[in-house]
Amino acid sequence: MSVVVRTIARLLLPWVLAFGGYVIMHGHLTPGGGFQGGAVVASAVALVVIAFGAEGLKGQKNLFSFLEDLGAIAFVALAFLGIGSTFFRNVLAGGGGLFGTPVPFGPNPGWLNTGGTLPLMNWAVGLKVLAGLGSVVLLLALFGGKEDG
Amino acid sequence: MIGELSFGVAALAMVCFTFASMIRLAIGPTAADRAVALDTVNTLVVATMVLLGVAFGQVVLVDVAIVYALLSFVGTLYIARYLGGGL
Amino acid sequence: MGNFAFLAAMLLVGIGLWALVSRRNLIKLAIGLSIIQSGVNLFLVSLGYVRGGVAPIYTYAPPGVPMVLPTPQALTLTAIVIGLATTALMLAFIVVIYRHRGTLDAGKIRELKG
Amino acid sequence: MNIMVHAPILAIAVPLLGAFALPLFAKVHRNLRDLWGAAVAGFTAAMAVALAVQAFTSGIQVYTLGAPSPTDTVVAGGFPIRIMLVVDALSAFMGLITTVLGLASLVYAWRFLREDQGKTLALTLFFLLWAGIYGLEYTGDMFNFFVFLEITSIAACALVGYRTWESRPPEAAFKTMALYTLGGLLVLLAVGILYGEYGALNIAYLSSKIRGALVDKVALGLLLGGLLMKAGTVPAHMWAPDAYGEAPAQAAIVLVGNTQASLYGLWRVLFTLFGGALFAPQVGWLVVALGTLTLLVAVLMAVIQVDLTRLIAYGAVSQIGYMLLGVGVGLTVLSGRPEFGLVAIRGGVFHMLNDAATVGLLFLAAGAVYRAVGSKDLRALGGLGHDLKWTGGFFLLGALALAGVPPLNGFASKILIYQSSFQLSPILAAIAVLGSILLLAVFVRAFQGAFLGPRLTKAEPAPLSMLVAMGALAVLVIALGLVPGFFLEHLVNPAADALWRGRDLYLAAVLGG
Amino acid sequence: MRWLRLGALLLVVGFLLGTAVWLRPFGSPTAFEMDDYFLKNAQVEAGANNVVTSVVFDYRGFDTLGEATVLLCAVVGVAFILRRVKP
Amino acid sequence: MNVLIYVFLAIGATFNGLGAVALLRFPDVYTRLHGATKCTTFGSIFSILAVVIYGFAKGGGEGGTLAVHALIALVFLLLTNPTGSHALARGAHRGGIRPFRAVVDRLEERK
Amino acid sequence: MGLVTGQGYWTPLIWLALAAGVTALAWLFWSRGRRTYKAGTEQDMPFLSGERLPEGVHVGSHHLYWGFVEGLKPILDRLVGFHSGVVVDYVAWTVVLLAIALVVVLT
Amino acid sequence: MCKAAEWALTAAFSLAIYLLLVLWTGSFGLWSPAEFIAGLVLAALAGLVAGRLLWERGGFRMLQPHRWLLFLFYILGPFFWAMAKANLDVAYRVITGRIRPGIVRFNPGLQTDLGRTLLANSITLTPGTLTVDVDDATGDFYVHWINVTAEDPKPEQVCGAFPTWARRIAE
Amino acid sequence: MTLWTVLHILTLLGVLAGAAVAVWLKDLLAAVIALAASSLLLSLAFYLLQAPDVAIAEAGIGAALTTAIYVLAIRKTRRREEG
Repeated sequence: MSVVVRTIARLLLPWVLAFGGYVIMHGHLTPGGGFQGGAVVASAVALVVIAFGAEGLKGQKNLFSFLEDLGAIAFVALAFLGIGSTFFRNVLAGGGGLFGTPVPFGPNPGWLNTGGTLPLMNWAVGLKVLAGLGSVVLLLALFGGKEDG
Repeated sequence: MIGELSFGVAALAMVCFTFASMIRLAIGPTAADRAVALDTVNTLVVATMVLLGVAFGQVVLVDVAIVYALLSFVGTLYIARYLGGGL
Repeated sequence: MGNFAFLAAMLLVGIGLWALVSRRNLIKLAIGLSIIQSGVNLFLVSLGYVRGGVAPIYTYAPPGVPMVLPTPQALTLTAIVIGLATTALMLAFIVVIYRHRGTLDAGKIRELKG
Repeated sequence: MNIMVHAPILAIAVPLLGAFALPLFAKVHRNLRDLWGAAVAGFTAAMAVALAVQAFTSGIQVYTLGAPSPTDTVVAGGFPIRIMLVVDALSAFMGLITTVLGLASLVYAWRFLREDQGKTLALTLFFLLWAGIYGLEYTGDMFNFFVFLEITSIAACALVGYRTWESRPPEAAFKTMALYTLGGLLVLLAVGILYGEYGALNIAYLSSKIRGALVDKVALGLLLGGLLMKAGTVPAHMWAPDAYGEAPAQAAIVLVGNTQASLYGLWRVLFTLFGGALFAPQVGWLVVALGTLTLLVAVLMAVIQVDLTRLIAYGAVSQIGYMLLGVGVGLTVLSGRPEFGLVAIRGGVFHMLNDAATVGLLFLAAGAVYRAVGSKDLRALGGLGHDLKWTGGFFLLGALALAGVPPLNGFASKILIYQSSFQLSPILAAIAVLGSILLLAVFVRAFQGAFLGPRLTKAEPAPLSMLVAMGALAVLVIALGLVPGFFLEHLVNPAADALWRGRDLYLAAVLGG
Repeated sequence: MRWLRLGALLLVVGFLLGTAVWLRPFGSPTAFEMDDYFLKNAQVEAGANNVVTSVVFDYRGFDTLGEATVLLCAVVGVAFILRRVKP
Repeated sequence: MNVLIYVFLAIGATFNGLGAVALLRFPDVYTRLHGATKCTTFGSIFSILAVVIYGFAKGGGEGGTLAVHALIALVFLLLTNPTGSHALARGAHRGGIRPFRAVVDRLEERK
Repeated sequence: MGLVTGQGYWTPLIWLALAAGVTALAWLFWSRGRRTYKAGTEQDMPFLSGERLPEGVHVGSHHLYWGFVEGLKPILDRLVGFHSGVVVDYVAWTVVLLAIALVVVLT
Repeated sequence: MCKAAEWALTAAFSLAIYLLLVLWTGSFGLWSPAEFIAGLVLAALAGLVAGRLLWERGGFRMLQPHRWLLFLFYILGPFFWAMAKANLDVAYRVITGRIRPGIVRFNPGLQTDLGRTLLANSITLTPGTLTVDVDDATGDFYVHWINVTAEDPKPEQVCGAFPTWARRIAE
Repeated sequence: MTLWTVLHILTLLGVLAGAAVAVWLKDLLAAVIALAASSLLLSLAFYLLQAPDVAIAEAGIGAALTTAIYVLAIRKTRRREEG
């Protein structure tokens, strides 16, 4: 693409990343969450692919698959955290501690350190989704490329 | 304070314009015309979403517009690049 | 006409089915399935709507207003990602089929018949 | 922590975890990956078997995900809000079938898959598919059922496209994928309709609420359409020969398990969700008619096949017809509950087990043939019995069993179906017997064409791990044939009872009281 | 054949539209005790302001696990289908 | 304040409508892009500015969040919209679409 | 070990005993057969409808049941026509199945 | 050294964006420690990812504050005015349908990527002009002009004082 | 017929129109563009149904990523629907 698109893509990249992080991190307070934020960040990958070409990201395929497995394992591990009572039990919520600040009922401005395992799961799913969707775009873009048979 | 309804009326106008753009999307002779119509629809929908965020009285809804403004750009770029024969 | 959202969703499903049975192009097939997916998603979300309700988010929510039902939204969220996954895999198959056959016409891709 | 309490979820979550971690282990070392896979598979199988023992001996197992305790199924007010896994005798029975097929597939895949053809990814997909089938069978929630349906669809289709360097497998995979996606969407639509009417997703709770309005009937129709398609019933069975025929052998037998899980979902919908009696006669007749049509059409198509795996695939589709016939007869007479209805359901359910073992054995043998010769075309094969003695023997055994030759297991379940369907209508029994006879002819032809005659090509015998997998299934086939009463009494009867009059127990286990 | 498939299509779509009409009125659910429970208790039980998130990750977390699995399936499947092999 | 919001909303709606009309009336891709980009961007700026004014006037956490997020949406629009148009025009030209009744086409001459 | 089918009774052991008896009978017949049989002469040539087959030819399986397939040709041709290999047709058949299910359920 | 600087600057940029987003969230708003720590972590990651791409070959020219002020002034002043004129112009042409289109070339003599981008986007949003292509090597601008008055125009004829502004801001 | 109902019906009509156009057009790229527009309006419909989570997901996945992978797939195959 032309210099205009490349420059704008460059400029937009921190915005997209910060906004995707915001969407993931505030998933339990505002609309959004792991999937949506992951999709936003994955579209950053798509942006880089379209603006700078897929060849530059060729070496990152392994990284993406690693991150995806990591996210999936983290998600299952967080689900296993509650197996003392049951699988998927939200053991951290409401009990004090880092993510366990209790929330009163009714409209409120929201605090980041609530929600028990939910923010952590958001992160795990976000990691997984961004790596997964990013690598889908990357794989489709790289298929049939120059060296590829 | 101003009534939220006026924002709703403005949003209604935007949706009507979106509909008008959809006509170009349907009849546009070339794919490029349709892509232009898509771009217009994107912008209009972003404006609609911001206005409706006020009209519904929920600030958290504005986040959707931001995502929208960001991501429709990516779609447009893909279409434009394909039109130009790159990719 | 009261149920216009349900009607629109079902019409979307109908348009998708029409695409499936009347077009003979593989990518059109994928597009038709995407449209059905959209219709089903729209149907699910419409099920949760409560007249005059606000989004089920307590951050800065206007007090004293009913909220729409959250479960259909959660289901739709899942369904959307599933739809994307399906679409991606189908397009990958289409690309591979095109590489082997050089065509996207469903009427010509019939090595497996009988 | 009592591990047995958590057995239902461990049987699903552990293979999922195994699949997630498999690529990471593969990056470290191949042997580590194999070790991890074996450990995960062993643990999963142990959990499934233990769960089955528990379900058969001490009744329905309920596991509520995320609740303070696994048995906290309902909140104050008497309605369930969380996803739960409900394992009754039928689910446990299906779990056993899945376990057998999965283990056989894994052992077979050990040497069947080649490293340079993407073994790690194939194993990952296999574990995902396996876990998905378990989830399909154990879940007690409609939307969760849909999610697992999609998992199995996607994983199965990806596995069907294993041989991407050939032109036929991607085509088969795409066709399967299109139909599976459509079926899944129909199921989702039905789930949406049910949710809209009753505001719930739990099968038991929905079942206690459903009153048979027009909208419910549309939902039932959509569920029937989606699940019958996924099971491979005749007007929409065309994906099955393609997918079975082009999939590698180790994937084909898990696909058999997948199909049977869809059938299980159909039984669950018809007998538990819709209360069985509600629409029983005409829906039962629909299932019977489609089953009869399926077995006839599939067998007739099998007569003219020249591709070995495709021929077996048509045979497998015809077996689906027998299962539909058996359970359909039971469904038709469910409201009156005469004795032969239960016998028919037993026959249908028993046939699922027999079909899994037999068709699995046949597919594995055909896979060994393909590996040895590199061709599946019956016109080019011949005389393989000289080199592949064991494989030929296993193939013959499976063929005879599938055709229902008396001492083997196929006959044991088919006779139940014949006799009970005879009491409903003699024509059904006649068509069923005709189907069996034609099937025998088909498989005689296949065996003669592939294994008998002078030696045409030099074939390399199957390696040990593949023979072990086939041997295990062969032992199962012989055991099921020689002592059918034992299996019937301890495995099939509880499962059939769960269909026949187990709905009240199911509802009581979930909703309490 | 052509008429058969057209007739079947019209029949199915007709039934679906009939369902849409005969379903409960849009905007006023009749059975919502489960959702009511979520709206009342999710904030206290799961500690999240966004009820949808608490449904997605807590009450129906298993669905989300399945969905993540579907995504992994699709990604592994795409990598599997588009992989380079030497037959 | 109220008057300002009304005026801004009216300007925004007018220019957005103008963009839609331009999209329908102009003869070819490039001229349509002219209308679509300029008018809708300008109109959206005013619409969003109305929201921003409303948010700041409302004050408090809610209004502030509204205003800032609307501003961020505006920034994204200003960054992406002309770039998208430029990419589309470039793609269209490379794809072989010639400007309608062009008196001069230097880009074509370059090739 | 056996199983009750509602009208009858089936156990494979009886069948096995019967099979053993038949085998014994067959062996009896075989043992009293012609003594002049010699392996390797033309006596063990395959006999197929009176045709003398050349050595080393395999009767392909697709040649079996030729008459049967010919007789059923109208039906089989129509069935093969249904399995047309076009994915759109398959989807259409699924829709037809769905329509059938809906009609049956709603009656 | 340069890499570390890029990383740090990108991280700071991302942190600023993040804090802008959460300005009024929570009971403490911007100064909630939780938000701040989360923003730091996020910014570090974003810097790691975007740091390589954000900066144009080690040019930290845009860090000088007077350029920001100029940019702000430019956006609010001449640019906004030109944009308003542009819209009236388009309105006029929509109503009358009087157009004389063409693609012209001119060279404003800008060197940096950012300057070219700024000028291109300004041109796109202002009267009667639309950037179609920018030549990477020579810096030629190809502009679709809706009312061609000169076939080989000077930059001033097409876009007024914008090149000067772009040079002042970005070079 | 309140204001919201009118808005809602208009949006849904837009979605239906986009979907119908996507099926109708022979040019696959144009069909994908129409699908993207339909998806965008569907996101607006979700927004009107007070489902911002779903709207974000649909915008992110339907507008950007689905378009991207469709365009990539068309790029690897062909653009015209033959026959």
